[in-house]
Amino acid sequence: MRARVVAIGKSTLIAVVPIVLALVVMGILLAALGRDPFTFYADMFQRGLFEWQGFQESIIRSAPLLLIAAGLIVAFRASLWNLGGDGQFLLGAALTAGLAPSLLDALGVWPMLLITMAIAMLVGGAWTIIPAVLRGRYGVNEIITTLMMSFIGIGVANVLVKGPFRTDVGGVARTDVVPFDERFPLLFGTRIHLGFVIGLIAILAVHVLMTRTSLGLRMRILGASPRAALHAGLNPLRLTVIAFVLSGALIGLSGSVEILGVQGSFRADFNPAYGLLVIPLVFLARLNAIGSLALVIVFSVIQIGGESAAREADVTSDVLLVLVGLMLLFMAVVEYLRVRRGLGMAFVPPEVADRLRPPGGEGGGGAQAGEPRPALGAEKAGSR
Amino acid sequence: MSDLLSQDFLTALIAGGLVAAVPLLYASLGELVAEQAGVLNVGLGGYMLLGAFLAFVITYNTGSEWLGMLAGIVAGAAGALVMAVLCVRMNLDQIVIGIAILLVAEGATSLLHGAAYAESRPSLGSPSELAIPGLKEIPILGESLFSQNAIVYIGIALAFVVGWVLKRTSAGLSIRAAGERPEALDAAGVSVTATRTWATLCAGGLAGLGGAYLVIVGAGSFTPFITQGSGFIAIVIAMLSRGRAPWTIVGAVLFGLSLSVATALQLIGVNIQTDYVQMLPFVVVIVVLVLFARRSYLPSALALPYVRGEK
Amino acid sequence: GSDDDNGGDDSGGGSGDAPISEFAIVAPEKGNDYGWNQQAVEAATQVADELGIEVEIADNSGYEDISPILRELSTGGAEFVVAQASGYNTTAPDVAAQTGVPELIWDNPEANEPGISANASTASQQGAYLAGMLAAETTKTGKLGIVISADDVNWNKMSGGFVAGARSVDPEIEVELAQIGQAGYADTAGGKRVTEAVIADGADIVFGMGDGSSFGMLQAVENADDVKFIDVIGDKSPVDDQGVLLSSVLWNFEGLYKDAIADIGDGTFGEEGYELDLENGGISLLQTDQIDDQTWSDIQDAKQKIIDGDIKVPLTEEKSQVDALINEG
Amino acid sequence: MTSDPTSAGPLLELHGITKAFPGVLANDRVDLELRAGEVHALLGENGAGKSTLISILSGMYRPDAGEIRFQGREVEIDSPRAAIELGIGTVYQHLTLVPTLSVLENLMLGSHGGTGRLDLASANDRFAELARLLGVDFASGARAGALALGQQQQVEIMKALWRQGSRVLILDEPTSMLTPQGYEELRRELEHLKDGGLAVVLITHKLHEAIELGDRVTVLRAGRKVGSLAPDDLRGRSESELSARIVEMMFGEQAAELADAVEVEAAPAARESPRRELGAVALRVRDLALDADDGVVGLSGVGLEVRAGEIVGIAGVDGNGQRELAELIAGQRRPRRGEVLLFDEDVTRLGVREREARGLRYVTDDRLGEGTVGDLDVAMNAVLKRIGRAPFWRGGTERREEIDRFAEGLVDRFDVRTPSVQTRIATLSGGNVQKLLLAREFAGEPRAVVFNKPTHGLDVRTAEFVREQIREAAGAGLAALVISTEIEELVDLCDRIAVMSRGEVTGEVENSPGVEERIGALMVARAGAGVPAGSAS
Ligand SMILES: Nc1ncnc2c1ncn2[C@@H]1O[C@H](COP(=O)(O)OP(=O)(O)OP(=O)(O)O)[C@@H](O)[C@H]1O
Ligand SMILES: Nc1ncnc2c1ncn2[C@@H]1O[C@H](COP(=O)(O)OP(=O)(O)OP(=O)(O)O)[C@@H](O)[C@H]1O
Ligand SMILES: [Mg+2]
Ligand SMILES: [Mg+2]
Repeated sequence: MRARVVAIGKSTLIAVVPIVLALVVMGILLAALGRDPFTFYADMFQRGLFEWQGFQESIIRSAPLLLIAAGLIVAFRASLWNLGGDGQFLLGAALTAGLAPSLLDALGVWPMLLITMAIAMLVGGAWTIIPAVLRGRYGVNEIITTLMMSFIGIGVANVLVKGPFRTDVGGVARTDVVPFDERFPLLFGTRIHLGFVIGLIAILAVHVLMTRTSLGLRMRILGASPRAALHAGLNPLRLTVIAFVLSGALIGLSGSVEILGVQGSFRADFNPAYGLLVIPLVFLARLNAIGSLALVIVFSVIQIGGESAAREADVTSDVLLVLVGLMLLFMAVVEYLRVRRGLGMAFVPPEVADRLRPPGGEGGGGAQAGEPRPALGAEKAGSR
Repeated sequence: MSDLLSQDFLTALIAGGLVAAVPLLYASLGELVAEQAGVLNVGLGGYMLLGAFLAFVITYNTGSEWLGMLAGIVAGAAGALVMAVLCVRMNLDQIVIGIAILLVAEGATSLLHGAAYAESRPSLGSPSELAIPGLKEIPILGESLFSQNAIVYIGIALAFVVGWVLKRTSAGLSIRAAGERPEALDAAGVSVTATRTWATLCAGGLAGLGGAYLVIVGAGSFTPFITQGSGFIAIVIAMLSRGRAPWTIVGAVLFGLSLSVATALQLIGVNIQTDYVQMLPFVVVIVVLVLFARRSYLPSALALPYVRGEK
Repeated sequence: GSDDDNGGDDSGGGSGDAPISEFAIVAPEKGNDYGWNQQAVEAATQVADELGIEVEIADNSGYEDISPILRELSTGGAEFVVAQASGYNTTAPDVAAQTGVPELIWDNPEANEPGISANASTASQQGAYLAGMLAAETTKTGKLGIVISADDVNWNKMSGGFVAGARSVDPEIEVELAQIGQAGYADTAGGKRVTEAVIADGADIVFGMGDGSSFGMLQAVENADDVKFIDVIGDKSPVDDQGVLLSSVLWNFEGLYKDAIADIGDGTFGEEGYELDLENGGISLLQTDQIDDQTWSDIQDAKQKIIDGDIKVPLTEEKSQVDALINEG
Repeated sequence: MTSDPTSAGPLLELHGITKAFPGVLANDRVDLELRAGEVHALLGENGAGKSTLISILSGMYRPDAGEIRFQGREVEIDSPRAAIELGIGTVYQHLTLVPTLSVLENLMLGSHGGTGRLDLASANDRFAELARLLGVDFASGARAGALALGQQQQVEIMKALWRQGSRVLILDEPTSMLTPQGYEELRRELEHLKDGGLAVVLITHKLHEAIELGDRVTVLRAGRKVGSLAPDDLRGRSESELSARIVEMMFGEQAAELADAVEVEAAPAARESPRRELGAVALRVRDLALDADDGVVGLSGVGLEVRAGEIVGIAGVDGNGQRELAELIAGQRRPRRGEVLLFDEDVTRLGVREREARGLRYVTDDRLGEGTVGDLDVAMNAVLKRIGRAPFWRGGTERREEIDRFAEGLVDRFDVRTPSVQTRIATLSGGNVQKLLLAREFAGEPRAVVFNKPTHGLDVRTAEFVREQIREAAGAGLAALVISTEIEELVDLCDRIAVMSRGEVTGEVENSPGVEERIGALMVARAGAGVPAGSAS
């Protein structure tokens, strides 16, 4: 009992320390800018966490991020660097927004929701096929190809919304708006929409997939050692395509959720670049789905609360970029110290941490003990 | 519409493309060195921004472009120093730290610019040119290619120098080994940490210089987020160069000129959406990769920390 | 940074006649851009001062997910919200409908909804027409350049007006247009590069539209010999140390905000939209000492004719319409 | 450096060296002394701590306790650089070449300490000098990764000798990949170096090498030094006598069981193997061809057959297409031409899993890189080739108890030394990983198994255990194809031996006394060029 309390206390401490450090450094910066850091933080947590309305906003913001995290985990676990999330996200969003109005007219709300989500997943997945095949068959590095496909995807989304999907209404190029009542239903009288549940299910499903199923294990093996995968009779091309398409589909779905839950329409040049924010989060959670869930929510709170606090303090919201950057830095540093000292896992509850711990891993053994660490090289060049 | 053959016009287009290419050239050249040593700098755009901002401040206050460029190098290298300490020495995750550096650099330069220069919006004036006599007299090409700021020539020469250093010197050998099989370098008695640290600083300094060029010559002033995601394009160029430094010239010029081509098409009355033109280089590269797919080679130990004796 | 308390306790504070005690404005970028955002923030502050009411300013709010901010402001005391970006024009009506706090939006004529949302737009082509006249009378090379940072409705409208104005002076005049990129609003280097190309192609007057990128355009103009710049929305005179700023098509949002607030008081808000134009002073052409008196009086004549309806300024919301107009010449 | 080796004091002394890894005491108060002009052989079973000890000497690991004296002076070797500066050159057990660099570049790596321009001319001279000395047959410009393992090992040795003026040379299992000729070269070279006053540490699992080359022998067991033989002890005794003593030191009282193994080591000769019943042709490959590619040896017209109950060996210098042949049989590669038949069924177009389900198995020689996934635990590695199959997975989800139970069975039967089946496999010693691989491939109903260098790097006892398993399985009707670079082993094990050279089978011989010379001849021959091919078939 006592030990348990100590353990929980310790891991909470570890989760909290980097945030506190970042807040302190940021506080000094705010003070240098002539702002009161205490008021700033009080506002931030008040709005993002403690105030019911604001907390709902945080949860709403986390919905697309959870889906992106789920998608990234699948790819990264298989050592596939899907850095093209923005393109996949925007294509999913553009197709959803572009097709939703006419589907709504023709078929009604639910069929529209389901069909647009399916299409977003298809297009997000399809957008990864070229990188997947080039990687799986010819070993072409996927960082380059996914980044380039992402730039192309962003362009295509814009071309679509300026062309076929463009509304007749004058003004900025955008799609017709899906009326608020005909988007995702809201949950239990809150503002939180169905998209959050979808995000939650996705990330939990990815957790089960990667830790409990044979397909997940196959992908992890491919990630850890492509040569071992070949030797064990796995089909690297097939697995690469499966992992990539799944990843792209989840990220495409995220775009759909953003439209059906929040935006209602897609505007030319819309690009929230969520991918860049989520990538470090899933790495800090060591590609673990549950840890990513916790981190995504923390960061949503900071974003929502921070926007408000920045306005109250009359500083531009650029301070949030600095704050988030500092938090990532400190989290990484604390994680490093944790691994060195063999402390508990940082961002997950201790009982979960126990289950996640690599079987037989002896505390130390480097930051990635038990987690296959993606290597960037096409394949670790063996001795021959 | 426009007179396509107007000499001034072509000169301006080629020169514009080159000016757009130079920041990419420096940044990708630096990144190439770091990648060869096993360090992936996702925060490359951050180094560029830091370099851009400090170069702007120094040039504006001293009036000296050269001091500004130097400041750009220092600022970019300072960003890379954080990367080197955290990722090379402490073996933290390169992707996480890289993104963190990018975010901090974006936020901090924007805040500082807002605090100091948003009201006055100073500009740096017309950059100097270091013309190459004789060559400059060649029509069109002469004006555009040989009447550029000296940094352009230095960049092009540097690409070849870096190529030579990587291939023909002990330092280059160490860098390549650090990215490919750091344990071999360690066993040979060369410090992997030192090698990677220098390579990372090199990426920072060069990217910072690229940023400096962007504000001093490219834009003539600093605006927040001025690098516009060119850090990622530079990473792509570095990777596509597959370790051969002179290829960064090709990559950077391809991307730079594609911007000029977009302008040129509009001015001669070809009304094509800029979306298409700007997608073009990426589409071309993807098509080339699909048609002539070959193992694109990245160093095996890229983005992996090295811990001596780890099993 | 104003106080976030409910307006209840100080509603009577400054003026008894203002229909509301607090309003808010959300703008996408920083309020010091010598352009759209600065004009909006300054106008809002001015209106609040005049009416003796509070204003909450949320600049630099970005374009991406604006609903949390709009909802927070709507539920946090503001009785009226200005959603000062055309990119907000689909989300803001939703938030207004949910919270019951009226919102002013841009460039979405469909969204007028009594008590909920009203649309604002500009007849900025009218001001650009005058700028075109000015350019045509000032040019020595007979070639004018237009540089836009993106395919933006307002930029398209003004480009069309500019071409028409210039042709009204000299039907043969050459005009060429170049766009920096899909969303090059902040691409300063791109602004400079494209403007340099336009100048090299012979233009000696550049009509430039773009937020941060317009500082790059200005740079290119400064670096060239005998080239003048016509800006839009704001007044960059304070930063024009080289004296290349010929004029600017100014937008003034003050009257617009005041009208909207008055309409809220009258209960007519949302019944129809608002428009900035030459007549209501929302659009005007900046007079600088670069403009000679004769030209200026020609411009004033034309201005009156536009107000009277004697001159019809074409409306070109799409870039293709602008291109067509240019090619007519 | 022409001091009289016997009169001088030790060049290098280790005292009380202790080094612990999590859960393992790899070195426990070990003493060792090296003298100029002597070869000090270091022996011990797999996992005894030999590599750890020399890694401390070469600056890779820092000891937890103990001291190192160099010429009587206490020194601190805290990095490989410090070791190199003392004149200690090391050939590590796991090769440390940079595969993308050329041989010459690998040799020059760090050699000048500086950062300046590479002196290619003098480097090429030095290469030529060492190449003559070691009898190497590759060019200095060859890409290191494209060389055969044996050649890579030669490069490693060159690297250790590269710096002139080395005082100590450490060789961790340098002969594991060398051909008999290569070994001869090495032996001559060591003599030469000893005369030059160099002190050499030689780690090997081959007792005859230790006895032949060593002037002094030290044996480690479980991290402790359990005994040593001084030059006086070695002189004037027969090899078998010495072997017996060493084996006893290495394995203690159980040593008696190993008499056979020792004999294989000490006196390589065909032994009387009990004749097994041969069944139908189990595995047949016909006319297999493969295109050469970077790092891949091309094959042309390879044909072989193995009957049920038969053990067929493939001899040849490493890197002559053996691995490619094995991968073609296993289904990891597609041939350009030719076919693979399993009990007359054409499996050429089937994948690894289908072949495996039909009883065709492959024990790879790359235990860590290919055979196992280092970050997974022992149990998962035990079912690596059965992922998704009942009873270990049901409905796609994993059934951990079933997997653990199965793995525990394998661990018991093959005596895999591991703390538990949940231990990360990368922390196991090489021999134990190999046992697990064998256990995995023997499980179920194997009908034909390809063994690629099954005893490479294993200590005598484990190696003998592995051979015994193969014999037993063949006795029970398995068709075994054993690839090995060690002729003695093949002679000991096989019924028939085929020889591969440059991607071709240059001949096949029935195992009979005196077969070694014929194999030797075939190893350098080309198919159909004079040597009577397939004298037995
Ligand atoms: N980096 C490490 N981390 C954890 N354990 C290790 C590490 N290196 C070695 N060990 C353990 O230390 C022990 C000694 O290993 P070492 O490599 O020295 O054995 P060895 O005598 O060289 O064996 P072999 O003959 O197989 O090469 C083994 O139990 C091994 O598992
Ligand atoms: N060799 C393989 N390589 C990659 N993915 C595979 C492989 N085998 C199966 N999968 C994927 O995993 C999923 C689950 O497969 P399942 O466990 O049913 O294997 P299976 O193909 O039926 O194997 P077996 O033939 O051994 O029964 C399959 O639907 C497929 O998508
Ligand atoms: Mg060893
Ligand atoms: Mg099945």
